Amino acid sequence: MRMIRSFVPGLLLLCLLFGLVPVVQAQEDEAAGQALLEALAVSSYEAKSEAIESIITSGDERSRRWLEELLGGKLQRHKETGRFVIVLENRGRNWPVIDALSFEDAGEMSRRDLDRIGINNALRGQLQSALAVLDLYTDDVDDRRDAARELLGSVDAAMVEPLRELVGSEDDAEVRRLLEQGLAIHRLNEGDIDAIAELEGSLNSRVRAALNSATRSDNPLVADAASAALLDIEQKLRINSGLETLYFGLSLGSVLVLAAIGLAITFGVMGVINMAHGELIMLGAYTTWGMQQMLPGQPGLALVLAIPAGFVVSALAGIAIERGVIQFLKGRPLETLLATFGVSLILQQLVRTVISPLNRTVVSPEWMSGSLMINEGLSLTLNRLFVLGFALVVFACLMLVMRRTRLGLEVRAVTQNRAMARAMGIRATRVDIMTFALGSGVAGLAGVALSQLTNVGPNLGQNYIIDSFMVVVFGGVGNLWGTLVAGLSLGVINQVLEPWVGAVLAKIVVLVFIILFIQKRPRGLFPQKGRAAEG
Amino acid sequence: MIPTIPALSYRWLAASLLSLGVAAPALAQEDDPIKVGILHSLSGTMAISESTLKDTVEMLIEQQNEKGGLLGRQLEAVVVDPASDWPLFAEKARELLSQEEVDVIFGNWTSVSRKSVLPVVEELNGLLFYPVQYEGEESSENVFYTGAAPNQQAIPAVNYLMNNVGVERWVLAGTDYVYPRTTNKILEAYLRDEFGVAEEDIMVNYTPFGHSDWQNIVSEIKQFGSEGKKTAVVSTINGDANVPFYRELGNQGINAADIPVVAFSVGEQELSGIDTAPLVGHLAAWNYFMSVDTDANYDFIDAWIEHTGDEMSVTNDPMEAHYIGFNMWAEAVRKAGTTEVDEVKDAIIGVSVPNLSGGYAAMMPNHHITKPVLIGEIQDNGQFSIVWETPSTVAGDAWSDYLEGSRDLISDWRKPLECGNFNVVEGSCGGGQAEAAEAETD
Amino acid sequence: MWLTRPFRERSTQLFLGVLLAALAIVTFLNLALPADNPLHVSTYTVTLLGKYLSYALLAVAVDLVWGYLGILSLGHGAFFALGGYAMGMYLMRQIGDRGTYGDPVLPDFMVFLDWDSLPWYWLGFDMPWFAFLMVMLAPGLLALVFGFLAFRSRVTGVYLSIITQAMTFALMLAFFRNEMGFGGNNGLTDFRELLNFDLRSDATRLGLFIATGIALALGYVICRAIVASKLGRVSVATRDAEARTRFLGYRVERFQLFVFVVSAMLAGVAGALYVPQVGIINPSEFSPIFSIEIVLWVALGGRGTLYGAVIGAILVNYAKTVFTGAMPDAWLFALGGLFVLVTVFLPKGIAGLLAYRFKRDRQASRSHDSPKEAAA
Amino acid sequence: MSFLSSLADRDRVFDFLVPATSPVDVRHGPILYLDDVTVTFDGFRAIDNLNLTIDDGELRCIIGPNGAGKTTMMDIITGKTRPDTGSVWFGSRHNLLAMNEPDIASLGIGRKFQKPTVFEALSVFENLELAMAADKRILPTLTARMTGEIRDRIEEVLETIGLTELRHGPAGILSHGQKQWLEIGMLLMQRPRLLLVDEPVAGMTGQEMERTAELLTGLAGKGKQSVVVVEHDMGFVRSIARTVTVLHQGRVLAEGSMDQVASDPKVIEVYLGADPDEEVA
Repeated sequence: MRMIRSFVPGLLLLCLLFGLVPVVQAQEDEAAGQALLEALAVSSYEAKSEAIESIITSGDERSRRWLEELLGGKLQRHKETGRFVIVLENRGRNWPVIDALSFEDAGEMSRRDLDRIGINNALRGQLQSALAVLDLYTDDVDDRRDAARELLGSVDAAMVEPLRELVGSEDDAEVRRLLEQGLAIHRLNEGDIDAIAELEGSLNSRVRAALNSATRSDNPLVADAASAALLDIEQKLRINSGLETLYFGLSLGSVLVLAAIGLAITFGVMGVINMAHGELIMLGAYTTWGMQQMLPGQPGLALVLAIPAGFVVSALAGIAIERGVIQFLKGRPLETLLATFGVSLILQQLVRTVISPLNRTVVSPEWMSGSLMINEGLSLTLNRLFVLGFALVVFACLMLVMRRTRLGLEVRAVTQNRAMARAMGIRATRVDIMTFALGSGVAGLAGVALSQLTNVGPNLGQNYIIDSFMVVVFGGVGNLWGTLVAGLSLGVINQVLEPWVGAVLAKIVVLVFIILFIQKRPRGLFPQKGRAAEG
Repeated sequence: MIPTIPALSYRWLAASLLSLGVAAPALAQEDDPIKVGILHSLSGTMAISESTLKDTVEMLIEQQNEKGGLLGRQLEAVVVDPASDWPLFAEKARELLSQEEVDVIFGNWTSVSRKSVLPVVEELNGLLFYPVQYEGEESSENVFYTGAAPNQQAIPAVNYLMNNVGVERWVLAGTDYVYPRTTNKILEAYLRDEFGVAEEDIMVNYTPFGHSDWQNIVSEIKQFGSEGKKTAVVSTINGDANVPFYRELGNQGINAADIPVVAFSVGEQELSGIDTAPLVGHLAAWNYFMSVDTDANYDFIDAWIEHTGDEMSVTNDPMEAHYIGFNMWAEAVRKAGTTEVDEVKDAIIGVSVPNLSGGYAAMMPNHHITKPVLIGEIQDNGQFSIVWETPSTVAGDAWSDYLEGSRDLISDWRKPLECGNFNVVEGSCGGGQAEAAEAETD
Repeated sequence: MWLTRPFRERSTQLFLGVLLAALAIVTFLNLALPADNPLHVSTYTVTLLGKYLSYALLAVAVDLVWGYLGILSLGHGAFFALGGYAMGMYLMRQIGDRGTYGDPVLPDFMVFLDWDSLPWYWLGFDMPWFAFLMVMLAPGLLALVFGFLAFRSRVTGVYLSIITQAMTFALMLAFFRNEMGFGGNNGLTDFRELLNFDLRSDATRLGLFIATGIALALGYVICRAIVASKLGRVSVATRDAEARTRFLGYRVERFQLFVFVVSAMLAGVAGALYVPQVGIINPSEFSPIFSIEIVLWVALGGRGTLYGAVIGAILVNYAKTVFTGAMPDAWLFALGGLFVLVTVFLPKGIAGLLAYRFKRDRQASRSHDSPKEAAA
Repeated sequence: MSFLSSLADRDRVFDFLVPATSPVDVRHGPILYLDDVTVTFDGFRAIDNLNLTIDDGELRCIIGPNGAGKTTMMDIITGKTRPDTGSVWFGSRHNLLAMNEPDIASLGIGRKFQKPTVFEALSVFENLELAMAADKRILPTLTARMTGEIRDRIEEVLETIGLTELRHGPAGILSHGQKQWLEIGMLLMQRPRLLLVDEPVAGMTGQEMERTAELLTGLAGKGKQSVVVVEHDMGFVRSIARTVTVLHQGRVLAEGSMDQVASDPKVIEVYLGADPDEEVA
């Protein structure tokens, strides 16, 4: 819960905003609070809007909390007693609540007995700008910037004067700039042609929205100036959108790489076609869910812990598959395909029966939500940025394992000449198990990452298995670099094509491209050459 | 060469024929239970949505039996699994009707499964209650559509956005199959003809099932929405594709205040698999929400929680549709005094039963029902808060008034018309149904 | 004559005998016995059996390429579906103006998606001979183009399997698109009649069942004839030592292409017989999972024995019918378990079990089964 | 050797079955001519500027340590591997680099693999049937009939390779030596002009080796076949060799009679003091 830092100036501003005389003495009085809230319990949204205004202007210290809880839908009214409460947890049938006036614990109440104070998007907008104005007075620069950005496009006549003053007293240049832009948008809406000069070059979408509506202005001068400013902005945006597409492509590519890299090990190095690979990914994703269930309220920590846990769970499942099925199918790669396909069906149904056929909720931690702003027109979504980074880290670790460790050496030895490796004292069986566990564990890691992007459900694995195989085959079996290059380039190709031909055709084109490519180079992008590859 | 093969094959053949024949029909007798067929996928991709509907019907049957059954007979559920496999739907429907001789079927979710079952139900003269919102453009003598037709969901939702939110620019995003295609076509025509929305203010986008990479499309929507006009997304995106879609929306910073998304296929059950915090304020249009504040609904939820044994289990719109459909059928059976299909079919028209949102649902002559339309905003607990509802119930329209080919068609299964696609301009019953009607009168 | 060669084989005689007898018995039990007789075979069951038989033909086609040519095709569902679509398009055209919207030419789904005329690739499908030709040609052509590219550049083994999978996956996505004009996800359905026979009548259903049985018999004989010819031996040689066969002067890629195309056409015929019996064709038949499932039927029955493929297909699908009715949740466990058990413990399938059990008999018969008989 | 004369007789009978390829022109020199051939695998030079000439009717033995490039050389001649540079001619008319394996095989180059490669699922009889020179296009193969003449010819070869008793058993059950023989039999059925024989006596008993030596020496001769034998067994090489070529690191190290070669200091060094790293292919 954030503290109310600069209360009085905000209040002043708001009072000016609504042109009302402030109630100076702070009322802690129960009855007054109840009356304020009582006004909210009406069905008409206009009346609610008025009630919100009176809360804002009441000067009641609790008003900020009330507004936030109202925004969150947590402010509710007991049907019989008319008592207002704040719901702390609103899942299940009985909800823990606190009293809305005293903020003291009020036990549990049945959802049947509670009436929610509903709001709609218009009220939500009203509440958000009110809270944003309050935030302009906080000490935290980032909060102030967010607040100023939030106000872009929603500045109205009453706010102009206080905001001007604020601009004068603000230390942070960015906040100043945003506030000025906000004021300029207001002036533009009023038909002031000079405001356009201030908005020129801004990539912010609300600025663009304002300019766009200005192009439809009755005043041809304003319309022309706005069009000119827009043209300039569009040009800058074009570079942005190119970069954005590249980012989208790399992001999709990183997902493909993550999903395929474990397969590149089991398929490329061991020659096992593991159709249950997708389900190993799924297990990783479910592990993330399980971790979050075990650590409620700490999604971030749970996610971090899920990385080793997901690896271990999938690796163990992998070992079970290797011992239970694959070891009997040495040298029959096509039959490993069939057997592991059976395993994948079993694993899917197992999850359906044991956990649920329904998708599970995996929460994104705070630091993975939202986006990283490069400039006003280009921001990179954080969850995908993390996944991209994660994919590269996983790849680097794998390269290290294969190049620099004893295991990697043994794996390569066994791959090249099993009999010889055995003769030199390498326990080939152990190496098989370790390799398969490694590949499976990496699949688990992919699952942890994917839980942040898509559904966690029994079908998760199926959606990635075909793509994974395409990536490995396209890159060249047995070559980790090939998988990386293949995954990233297929991702970029797909995303570049998508705006042109649509999502479905883009995918079809990529598939056809892979088929034709394999005709041209039957062993992929980076083939293994020589006699060893013929076997 | 291998002398035992024939023996083995014969034995197998005999065994299989026997086991298939065991299910041979026994003629229904007075004290036999009334058989209720349940045709919902319990495995495969649609199990996510459909398995709860199976449980719902089972619960309704249990409740009915506790009340003493129907016509003094007990009800018995016959459950089969069409496994999300569309041809299997037809096969299982045939099994239910011709082998098990069920009196009524509750089933199907996807349009394609309904289309697959339709000829079978018509051929064998069964009764099918279909509980899911759908694209309309269909009216079968043997099917009762208890889900919403486009005019009971899409059109009121667009009205709401237009009148209450002031939306001027529209993104129609959907999964590429017949329901979104038809709905979006109706909406395009509606927006154009009724509100004069210009071509360039409508963006239509289709994606495949289970689409998971929404980066480009969300970015395009963002672009589309920065033109200075209030923009909304009308989403007919189906099932699994929603989670990554909403996530991408949230992460690219599109919130409900900027560009609200109104979805027709996202209900409580879908939300139970999503972290809803970033989605708060986005909209959905349904005919029922779990958060509906009526005693009937609370009782239904309590019974459901008891039935599933899971405190956290949720209810949704198709479940309410089955609740209504089941009660309508029971009422019609009581009215007709028999489970005989033809008589129930006649008796059910005009039957009216309470729905869960405090009103009544009536079966119309076109085999669609009356429903209220509710608009809800997503809350952080995976529930909807109702922000708007139609003043009265809306009757389902089998044929859209906004589509070229179906504007002149009406459906009325009462005598003497008895036609699912009567052309009011030409004054004749269209297509194959005319033939079927003739055959019946012969 | 190479085509008549199989009739002289005892295994073929037995297979045909059993198959034709089964057809006759089912027909008799369906027609001659009253409905309340416990031995009466209902039309529902007849249609079900018809579906199994069309799957059996598909399995024979897959076994021809996998069992004898060594190509594990994970895309045969595509050929099956293409044949099915060709048939479905014909059946759609037969609806004529009896569709919902009463358009004499356009199918319903085209009317409400605003197509104003029939796309070119729908032309001709109102003529049965053309449609039936396309049932074979469409999959054949796809196999020809795909196979030509793949075999020419010697894509083999796993790579080939994966790209066949890519092929059927791409086709599935394509057919899902409503712009393609094949009805999108809903596919083609609501068929009325085939060659003027009402598809809803019991007699037509029985007729379709018998036709499927005969198609299976013919398909079996054709495959058997290929397998028993020198070309069949070249196929087996290719399967076991492709490079060696090349060094003997055989253009392996052409042999592979020939067998692959024949197999694709058979799969197309199977699809065409399947569609009127189940009443719908939609893109899910293109799904890679389905294609893998077909391979399981063959593996279970016994790869490299055509009768094994038939047994496998019928057995698995019968089990599916029983399981999805009796214990739906168990079906995927059973199917998955089958995959694992068969590949690990029963690499030669049921046919292998039979062969093992009667090995002595066979060896005895082999010693006096002179090559003159076998090869003549 | 009785089968050789019968082979000569059969030539006339089967001419019509042979696909119409122009005969090998050996009037102006060698039957096989490799010029400056180089192949690299991942930067490793498996064949390095190799020059080799085989005369018509010659029996040539090629020896060399592991990784010398012997098998790769055979791969190049039979069209399995394409060299990076260089040219390979069969007679003076046929550029082998422009042809694929079946064309090269039909031209009359037969190959026996290092690891005996027979079709294990087929019977011995069928193995020979497939190898026989015939119209190997698809339709003729599909409609091919077994005639008395074909059967006689197969029976003859069966007798030559001593597998008459086992002719209807699957080739998979043969011993290693028998498989070697079967493969040689398949070469005989092919009636090639040039035989490439990779390690023909591996896994054979002394007696079998002797018979193989007899067979190979009997095959070679002017106007008949030319034979190239790659072999590790020095005793065997000594027993058949007229000319021996020593390959090392993809290059010809020495060429000449067995005695000349055996006394060559470079050869001795390679065989006795070779750097172990370079032996790994």
